[in-house]
Amino acid sequence: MSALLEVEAVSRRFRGLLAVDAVSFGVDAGELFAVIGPNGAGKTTLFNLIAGALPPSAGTIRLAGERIDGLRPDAIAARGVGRTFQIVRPFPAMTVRENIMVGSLMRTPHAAAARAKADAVMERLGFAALADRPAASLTLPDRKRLEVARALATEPRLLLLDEVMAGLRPTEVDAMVATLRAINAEHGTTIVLIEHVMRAVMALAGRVLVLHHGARIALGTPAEVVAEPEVVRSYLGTGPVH
Amino acid sequence: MGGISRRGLAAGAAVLAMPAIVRAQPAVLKVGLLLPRSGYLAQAGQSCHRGALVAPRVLADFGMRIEIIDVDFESNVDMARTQAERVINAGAHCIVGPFESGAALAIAQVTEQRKIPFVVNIGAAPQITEQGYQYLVRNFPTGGQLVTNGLALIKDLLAATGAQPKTAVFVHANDTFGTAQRGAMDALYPRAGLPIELLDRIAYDPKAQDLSVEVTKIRALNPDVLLVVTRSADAIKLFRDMVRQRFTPKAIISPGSPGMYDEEFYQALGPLADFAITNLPWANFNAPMTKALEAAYTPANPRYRFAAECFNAGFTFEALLVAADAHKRAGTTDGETLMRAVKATNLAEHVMTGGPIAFDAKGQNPNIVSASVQNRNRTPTVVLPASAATAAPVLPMPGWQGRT
Amino acid sequence: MRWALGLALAGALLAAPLVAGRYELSVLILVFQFVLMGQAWNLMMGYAGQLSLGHALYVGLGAYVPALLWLHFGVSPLLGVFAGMAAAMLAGAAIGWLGLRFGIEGVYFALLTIAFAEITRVAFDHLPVTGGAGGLFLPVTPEGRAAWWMLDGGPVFFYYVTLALAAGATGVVAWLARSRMGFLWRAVRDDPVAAEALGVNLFRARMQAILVSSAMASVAGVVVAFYYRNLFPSQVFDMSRSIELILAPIIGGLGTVLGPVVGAALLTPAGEALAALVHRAGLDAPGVKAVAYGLLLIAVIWVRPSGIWPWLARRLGVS
Amino acid sequence: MIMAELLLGVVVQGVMTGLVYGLMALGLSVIFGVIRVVNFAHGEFAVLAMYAAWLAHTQWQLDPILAALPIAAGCFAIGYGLQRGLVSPFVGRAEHEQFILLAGVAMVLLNLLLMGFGPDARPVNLPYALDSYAIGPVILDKARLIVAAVALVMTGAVIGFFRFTRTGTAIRACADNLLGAAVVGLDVKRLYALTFGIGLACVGAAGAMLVTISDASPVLAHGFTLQGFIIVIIGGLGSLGGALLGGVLIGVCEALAGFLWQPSMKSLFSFLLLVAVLALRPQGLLGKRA
Repeated sequence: MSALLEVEAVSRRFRGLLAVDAVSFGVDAGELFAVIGPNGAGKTTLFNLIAGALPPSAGTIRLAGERIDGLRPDAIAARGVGRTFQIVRPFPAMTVRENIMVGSLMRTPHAAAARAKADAVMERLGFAALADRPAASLTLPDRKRLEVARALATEPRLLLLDEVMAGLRPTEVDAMVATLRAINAEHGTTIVLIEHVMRAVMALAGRVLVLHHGARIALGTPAEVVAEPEVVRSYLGTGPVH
Repeated sequence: MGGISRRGLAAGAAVLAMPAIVRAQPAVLKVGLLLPRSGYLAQAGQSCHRGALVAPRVLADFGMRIEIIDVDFESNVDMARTQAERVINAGAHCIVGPFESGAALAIAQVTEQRKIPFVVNIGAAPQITEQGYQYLVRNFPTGGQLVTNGLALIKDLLAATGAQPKTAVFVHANDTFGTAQRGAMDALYPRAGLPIELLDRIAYDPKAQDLSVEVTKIRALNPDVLLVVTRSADAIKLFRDMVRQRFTPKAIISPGSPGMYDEEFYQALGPLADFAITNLPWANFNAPMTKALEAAYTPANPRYRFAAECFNAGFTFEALLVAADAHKRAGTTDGETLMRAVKATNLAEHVMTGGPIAFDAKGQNPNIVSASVQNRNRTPTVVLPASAATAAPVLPMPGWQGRT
Repeated sequence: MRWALGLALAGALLAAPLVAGRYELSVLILVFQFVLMGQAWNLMMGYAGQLSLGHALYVGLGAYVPALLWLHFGVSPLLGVFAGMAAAMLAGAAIGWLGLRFGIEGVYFALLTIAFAEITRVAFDHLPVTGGAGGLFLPVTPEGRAAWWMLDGGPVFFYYVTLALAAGATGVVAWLARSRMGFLWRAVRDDPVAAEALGVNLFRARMQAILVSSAMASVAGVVVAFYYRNLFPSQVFDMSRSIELILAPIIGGLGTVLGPVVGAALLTPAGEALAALVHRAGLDAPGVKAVAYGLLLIAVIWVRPSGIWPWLARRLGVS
Repeated sequence: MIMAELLLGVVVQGVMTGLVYGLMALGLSVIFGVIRVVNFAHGEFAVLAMYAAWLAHTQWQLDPILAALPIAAGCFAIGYGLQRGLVSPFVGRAEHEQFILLAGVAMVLLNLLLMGFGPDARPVNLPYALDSYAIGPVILDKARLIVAAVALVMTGAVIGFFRFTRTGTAIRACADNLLGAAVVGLDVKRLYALTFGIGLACVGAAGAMLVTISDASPVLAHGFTLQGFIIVIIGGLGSLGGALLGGVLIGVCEALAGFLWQPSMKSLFSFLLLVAVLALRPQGLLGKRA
């Protein structure tokens, strides 16, 4: 398999603070890939760099061999990168269906087709009942699902999910895991997820990237990274308390 | 156009020939009076309105009965148009107003379509009577007439006083009226034969909060005469800054504009208001009707002096007079007959200076003449023509210092 | 039920000139003008979330350009309207480009629109070809020779013209609201960052909204020019005009298809009714009506901040 | 040489006029900077203060410069009440809703003034209103000099209030971080009401002072609001020094444009200046980057 996403020595600096420090990794097409790390490790910044919300200070990012670093977010989205936001950003005055239709309209000019697509996505994520509710009235877990649905509706090649399981009940986590697996299997959608819910990471990800203070400290299967002493120290908190 | 005036004459003859029984006074004439009594033209609109308020009583004394339906169109053209329709629905047989040219043209379309006479009290845009309206007359000079008369009077002023100013600067507000006057000045000044060189023409923004730079600019040119077209608020600012910047021209003359005879001008400037000259149509204080109007006006408006208000009040009264007189002659409130009577107006007895009120084929009264009005002891005083003058003109004007 | 209601309303509007007097028609003509301008503003603010306080600029250009073309070259306003549209869109593009290129948003963008309207006002005050501050006057044809293709006629004619334009504008808004473009505008209005992440080109979406809105507003200008037949920069481009035309969509309900219609249908007659009421009550002091109108605005925005139509629609069950 | 002298005079006039403009805009800046509400009734309140000063002068022969203090106090009370009673629920709401509310207030106030005082300009004739000092080629009017000096003192006082008093610091905290301010237990509603009051007090004092230069009249209101708005944006949102600087820039720009170009086009230049500032430095000359 060829690498869909190639991140090479990417850094991002905020006024002297190095939020992402020369991180390199690749994600293969069709892979389920997780990024983990303690709070402030630079995970969301990394997503913002890939999705184009921020330009990198250094390094290159390629999607299917083409450079995408420095492009505007909409251009990157048009190339097939869908993302969700950790702090959810629904279109509050629009209904759930309309929110998702904005996503599906990125792939079709016809409102009717977009509507059908949106309904299918809602069905798949199990909240068709909420279709006509204004997004502003949703609970937080539903808003998280809306984020996923909206991104999915753009039919991405690469889906960046930023803590979409946070706040879900264990049964809901399992359902979401199953859904993501199914999407991955059916459409070959590559999924990169930032996640704190280790249960989901372990169940879903084939490989895991561990960030700490902006730098990569481990990359491997879930079992491998959990075994790394540095990961354990920095992240799982079983090391000596500083 | 010739056909129209022939028709007008025929109508006049028909009216005269009617048997007396038909000419008996019908019910009172209802006049829709549209004025901008709020909004940005409120000052002028209310000033006109004060003149109109006493009109029914004065006209009654002259044997004419009218009833006024008051409408404030809020200085808004949309309102002017809808309110014209409303007031006609409310029974108005003719319309008088509206002080402003844009509103006049908006109202004219309504009156034209409804065949209701419309007497413009004030509004100087020449286009008002150039549009071919059959139901509109204007008893007010056009901008060109104002300037022509105004410049002629300057010549007379020089002759009467022996003053020999060499240079002048023309300062005008860059609004509808000011620009029209500027156009007339550009066209007419070179042909007026005045021995005064026009150094520059300065347009200012009437919305400006401050005119000190304008005055600096004038001061740098140092003209003998300042020719101004203003409104009173700007005129006050202009004068104050001239005093502060210690610039005293030999004469300040308006070739026909409001500003320097308004009550607020005298209130604000006191003795500094004196000696400024405005050349424009004025009340003829020797006329009996003017005396009657003043006698009614003064007790009704204790806070305002007729002498300072007679321009707005006089023209508004005259517009009502034109309507009332036509009604008296026509003997009916029917729009078409009434309009024929309006067109046949020939009123020797009226308020403002000039010949009899009459209208040409376009509906314009060509007989209005200007007077030279100089501020003396905070009172506008007619100084020319000699026939109407109550004082002799003073030129050059004394300096600002030491005035009381 | 909904269709029946709509048909009845359409029938009533079409038949109105048979029963309504000239005064009522002249008020309705104003209502329709405000619907047209309100819909234009509604597209840009209500759907695309861009606050413009300078829409008088587009209306004014839409008035002056066809008027000048007709006056100097005898071009029918039915063609001139497109030239006016082009001029308005050009102005909109300039404002939009500046605003979008330099990230000027919200109140700042509003001020930019005011600045352009005022700059145009001052410029037109000094342009000899437009008559400057002295005004531009369109000759009036004598009765009976009025030509509809020169947009000349009586109140019934203008009633139908403005009715058609208002209905057309409302139709365009209804169509756009369901179109792809409308969805993208609303997404950009609600959350530009999220919209961009989904692939929406913010610049393009916002620019489209500005262009459509300015084009629609310019059509109202043609009516202003040929209905009143005289134009003054100090009136046409005045900020009070820009403010007047946004009242109806806000009071009626922003971002809804019928909000501007409801707003205009309430506000203009309310103003007329207040004027009549004040007169009848003998409170003939200038200003009373405006005080009452101001209190009305405060009351409505206090009680129904998102406008009357969304509330009304819920009550009628037609949302 | 003559030209240079004239230009110097014009620039000085521009600075003086600009300081007056800045003084007028100060109140708008305070309210806009903290509460993030554009007070569209700004100019109407300024005219209200002008009428109050006129009344104080005609009734009690009170000099407007002395009357400015009680008028400011009265405006403070109005502002406090207005924020508490009317504006408060609209804080943080969409701009167009705030706009309609305050435009309604403006319409009511302006027409009440028209009904109460009539449309004629009301002058306050002071013995020193027409005095001026000639310093070389430059002529300075006494009235503008006084108002300009007050503008500087008042701006200093308001800046001092916000920097050195507890209440002022608390208000700044609200402006910087509303949530944080609420979390640490500041009574945001009261502080906002105080801010609106202080803003209107500035407008009141400025309006009262202004009658030494300009006559009270309802037609002034719209111009004050628009100009205040421009100055605040040019100077920088929430920067009081910026309001003064913005005023001076506009004053000098208009004075030079009026002198070297056609005076009737001078407002064109302040709008062009505004467009330039919006494009190149959207946070305003002295504003903090958001």
